[in-house]
Amino acid sequence: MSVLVDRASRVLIYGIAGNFGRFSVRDLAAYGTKPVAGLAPGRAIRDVDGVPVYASAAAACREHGANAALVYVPAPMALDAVLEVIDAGCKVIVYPGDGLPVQDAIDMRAAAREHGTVLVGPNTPGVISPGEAKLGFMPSFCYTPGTLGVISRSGSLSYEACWRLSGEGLGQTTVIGIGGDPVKGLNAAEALELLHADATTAAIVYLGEIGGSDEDAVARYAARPDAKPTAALVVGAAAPPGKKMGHAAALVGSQADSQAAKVQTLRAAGVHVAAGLPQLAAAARSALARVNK
Amino acid sequence: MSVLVDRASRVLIYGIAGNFGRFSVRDLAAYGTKPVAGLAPGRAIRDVDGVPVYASAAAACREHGANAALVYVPAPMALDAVLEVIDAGCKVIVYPGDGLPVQDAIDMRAAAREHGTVLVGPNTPGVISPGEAKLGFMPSFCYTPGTLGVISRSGSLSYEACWRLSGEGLGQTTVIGIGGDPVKGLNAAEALELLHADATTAAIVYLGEIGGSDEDAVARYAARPDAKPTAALVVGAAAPPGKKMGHAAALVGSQADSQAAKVQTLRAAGVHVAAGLPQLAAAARSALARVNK
Amino acid sequence: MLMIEHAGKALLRSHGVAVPHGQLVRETADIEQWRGPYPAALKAQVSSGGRGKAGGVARVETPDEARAAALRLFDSEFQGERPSALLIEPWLGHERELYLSIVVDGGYGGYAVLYSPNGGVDIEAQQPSVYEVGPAHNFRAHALRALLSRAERDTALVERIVAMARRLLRVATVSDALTVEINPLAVIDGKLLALDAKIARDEAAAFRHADIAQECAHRRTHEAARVARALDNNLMMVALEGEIGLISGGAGMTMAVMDMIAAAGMRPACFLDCSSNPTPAGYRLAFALLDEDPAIKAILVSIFGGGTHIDRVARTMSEIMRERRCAKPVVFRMNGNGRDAADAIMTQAGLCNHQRLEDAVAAVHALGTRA
Amino acid sequence: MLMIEHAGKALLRSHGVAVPHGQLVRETADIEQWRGPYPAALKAQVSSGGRGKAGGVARVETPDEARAAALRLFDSEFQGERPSALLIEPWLGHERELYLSIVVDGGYGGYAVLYSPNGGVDIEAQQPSVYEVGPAHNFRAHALRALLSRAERDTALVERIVAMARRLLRVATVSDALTVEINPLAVIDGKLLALDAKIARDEAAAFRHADIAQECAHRRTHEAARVARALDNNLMMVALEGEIGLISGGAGMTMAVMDMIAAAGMRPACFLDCSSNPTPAGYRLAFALLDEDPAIKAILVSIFGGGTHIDRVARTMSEIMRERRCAKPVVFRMNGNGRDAADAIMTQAGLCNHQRLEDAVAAVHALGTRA
Repeated sequence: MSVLVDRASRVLIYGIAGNFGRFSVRDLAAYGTKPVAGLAPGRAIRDVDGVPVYASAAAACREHGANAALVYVPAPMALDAVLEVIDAGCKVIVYPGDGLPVQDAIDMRAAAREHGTVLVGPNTPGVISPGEAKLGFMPSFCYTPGTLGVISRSGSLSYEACWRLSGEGLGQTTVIGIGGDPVKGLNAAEALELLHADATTAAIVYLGEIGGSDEDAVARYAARPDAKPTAALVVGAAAPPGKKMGHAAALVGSQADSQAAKVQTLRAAGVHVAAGLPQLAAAARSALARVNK
Repeated sequence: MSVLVDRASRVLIYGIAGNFGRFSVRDLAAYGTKPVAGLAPGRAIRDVDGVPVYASAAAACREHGANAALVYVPAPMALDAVLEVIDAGCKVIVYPGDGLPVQDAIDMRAAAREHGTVLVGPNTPGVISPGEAKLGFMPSFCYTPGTLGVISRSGSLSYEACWRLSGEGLGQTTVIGIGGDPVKGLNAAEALELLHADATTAAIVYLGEIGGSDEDAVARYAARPDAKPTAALVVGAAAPPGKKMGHAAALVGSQADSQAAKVQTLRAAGVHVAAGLPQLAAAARSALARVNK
Repeated sequence: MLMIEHAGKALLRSHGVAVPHGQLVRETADIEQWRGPYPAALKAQVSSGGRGKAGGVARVETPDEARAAALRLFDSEFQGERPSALLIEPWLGHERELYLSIVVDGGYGGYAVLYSPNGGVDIEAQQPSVYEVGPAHNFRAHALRALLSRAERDTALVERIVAMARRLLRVATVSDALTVEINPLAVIDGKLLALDAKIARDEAAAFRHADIAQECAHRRTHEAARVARALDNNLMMVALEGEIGLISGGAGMTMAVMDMIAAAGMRPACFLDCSSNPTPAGYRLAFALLDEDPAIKAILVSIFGGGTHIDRVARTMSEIMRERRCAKPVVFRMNGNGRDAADAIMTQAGLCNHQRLEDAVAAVHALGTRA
Repeated sequence: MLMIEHAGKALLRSHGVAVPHGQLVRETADIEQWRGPYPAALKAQVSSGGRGKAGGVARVETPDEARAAALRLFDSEFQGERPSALLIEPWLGHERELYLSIVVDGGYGGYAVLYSPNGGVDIEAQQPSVYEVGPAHNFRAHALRALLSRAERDTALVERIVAMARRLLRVATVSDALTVEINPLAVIDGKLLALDAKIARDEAAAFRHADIAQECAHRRTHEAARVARALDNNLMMVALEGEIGLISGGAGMTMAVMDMIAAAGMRPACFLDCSSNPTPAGYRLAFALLDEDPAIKAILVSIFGGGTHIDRVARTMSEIMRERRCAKPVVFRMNGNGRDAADAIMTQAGLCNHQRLEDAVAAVHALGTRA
């Protein structure tokens, strides 16, 4: 099974004529997910590799039953593009872009929630349910079907982590990149609820980093009596305080933001925390070993 | 009959401890309308003339079933106060204050519409249904029950006009002060719909002025085949162009804003337009004479 | 409050809108400071419209031409207004001139975006495309795009206009502007540049904008002294050329009485609405302002009070009449909340309070013809 | 981007928030310009916290004391930062010190208002009242009033705090601020005055705020030269004191590799994330920056590409290695979209691409110990 995306996903690609858009047309199709239509505002284009281009998301959804969207536009246009696909009725939206003003992220998130839409992003590679469907640009070969639900604040770290898990025979139900920005369409607490409700997901792997409060949400979840067993990796032990480490939210401002404090909080809640990337698969295995005990 | 207010109206007075609030406690009661509760933020007061004071509009509505509100607060606090009584569930709100930033008026209006609430104001004396109920501070003696529905952009002009109409035996169903600001909670078009739907209202009297577009809405209404007969007075013939005449919206910017242009538009739509205040009652009588013809 | 073009462009620039790099010229000698290129545009900074047609914009090729044009512009009047300054900017060649504005639309209860593919001086004659936004958070780029794609063929340009409209709407909300009008909005190498800026700020929002408060105060110092005194004391006053002084309450009622004065063949000397300061101090100032104006032959006090209780006003009037050292005749007509007590107070003070406005205007007329 | 106190207060004032009338002191001699009263407060303008505890605020009674304090403050460091300027203000007596701030709350997905009845230097120890607003249009004065009335007994003061919170929230949205913190917020004669201002602007919003864009550019000129070069070219760089250079992609992955380097007993020389500019020019600059740093003994290239296709990266790397005139050893570990083609390119260029990160780190370690 899967959350957010499945074989019935019909994808609208917003910004289909750019590099990312053109790549995803081929890449999604290769994974068995249908890119049914695209938008290329400002360009007079009829189709990209046979995928028809429309003047509006509403028309694309109406003509092709698109129910999911992948939005590749620069930050200054992002709020408008996301509002458009929300209004058009797409129920799952991935916005991978970075550099989005936090205020626009707040507005996006509020609009999505008001319409019962799940927005994943900003600053995310998207969502993949191995063997089922993908809505994003992560390297497909890293993933295999299985019983782990994965949540990550970082894109490339999630590729590396899942590549390792897959290599050790630890497949995934769904991998959700929640992104590295302070305000997220889907935050860790909400992603956890989705995986918690998914019957096929036996255990959860969380990939966190310094700064922000998502790790507290993971600890709160893990402390619940009905929580699924959870493993985690928190990166940024070597990061100096007071410096933004690439992601807008990855900054050690107070003691609670540090890698050590987050690890302590997670361990206290019963999370299997890996000391580093090389120990992640073992931590995930420990979590799985607790399933149905 | 009446629109907006009636004998079942139970009034919350926001700002009950100020001069206007204290006056309205007595004045409404004298007219048979119940001031059931009040708010006086920042003041430690238990009651005003026996009307209990609460810490929140929600508590006042819950305890006393208030369904209408009269909001007497200065402009910088007005949006917050109106949002509070909307949230508390009052379905008719009068905000008489002037000097409200237009942006706050826009937000008030949008919030009211979203909640199915009718907001009257800003910059209005309120609403009165003669012999039934009042929600405002207009001089009660000016009004008598009858069959004219009255809409006015100006407060004192509506007192004068209704005092004249009453003196000539031309009573009113409901008199609505829509206010002199550019953005109104209830505009002329919307007030017309209320009076149009009211079975007891036989004809309509509209009191307009230079600037704005409400007179166009009246003309559009009057041109409808099912329109009730309508009389009007438009003041500001002697106003020079380019100068704001007290009301934020009363300014002749373009030719269409002038008194002469508005009179022409209204007459073309079949409205009985009075040449001046002294001719208003005759115009209203002409409109009434057309009823059921 | 209309910002002068230079201030409006500075506001736009601070929000990331492209405008020409200009300089303010406060006196002709400032032309020497201009480091930009020639040809340049020299533009009179006035708040009245139709400046372009009235010769308020000059194209100058050299510093000498610039000085000559500056002298001429400083010496010109545009609808009665002398420019407070000039703006000098590079004269930019452009492919097209568009029209784009954000306005507040009372009928719709919020903001609207207006667009015309043909900007320039003759915009009044155009029928612009109108996108009714309502509250700003209702703005939808796709709705505007759909509208523009009917008015504008250049699809790449449509995207820039949509982005610009979004930006201008943000300027409107952030700065409490009632109008943000760019005309012309130039297209240069496919990009947009605001060649003019007409931004009207909401004076009611002065409590949250130090710049509006400052500018309002500054402009009052340029009003006629007595109008400034009135405004400083919360009396809404517009001075007119007439002989009948009017002390009134309520904007609509004041206009109605002005119209009746005019209908009776007289001329009102002012719009003077005291309803925002119906205190003894407010009315005393109102009388002082009208008493000292030699053009005014008689004063009509017309108040129909709701929030203003006229028994209190009557008490104030009787006091003022007792103290007053001016022989100009005053005619009263007060009605409204507290009228019975007011009538008693006036009678006791030996003053006549007319019951009907017609009677009061007739009484003034009788006086006026004698004056 | 944290605004210095003086700029933050100017922003607050422009939005109608009361702040003391202060003056900026850029050098000690500027003290002579101070026309305000004594005693005065002299405050170091630094972006680090805990200034008060660290002696960064001086109370001065006379111009002589002010000069002495200025000399001392200009010569002090606060968490390694020298003050760029000082702020001199009247020293104001007040009844109480409160704490009020607007922050962005990631968990809730929007803004939050934080209040404590006890402001001042020890706020970290307080448990403030938290009103979770979410998007700004969800602000409800009555919800905040209900919360504050539990934390604050003075009902008249509660109203002022509610109004101030509404104003500060507007400042946050209008200026794209992530934090607007007033600590202390003084109560003087029952009124509120912002004695300090900590305002953090959102750098991502620079495209719509000329002041953010300018300040970001200005601060880069104060960064170490090589960090400035990196940032100017869209490479996210944080310089560290270590000997292992790291060229990486993705913030989380970069930190994971840094942690592995540290776990292996080495020290990373930098956080250097090239994912925003994964072009030949970007990677060339990354190499140039690390090659010229004598402290760096070896370079690890670690990229797991999704959006960045690593066949293209591999092509770039083989070119750079061919051109490069620096003997520092480089270890590669690239994986992700396009990995098969990438492996072929690397092999053809005679370069080793490690399959596992552990192997790459071990290879670096082997080099590092030799270095």
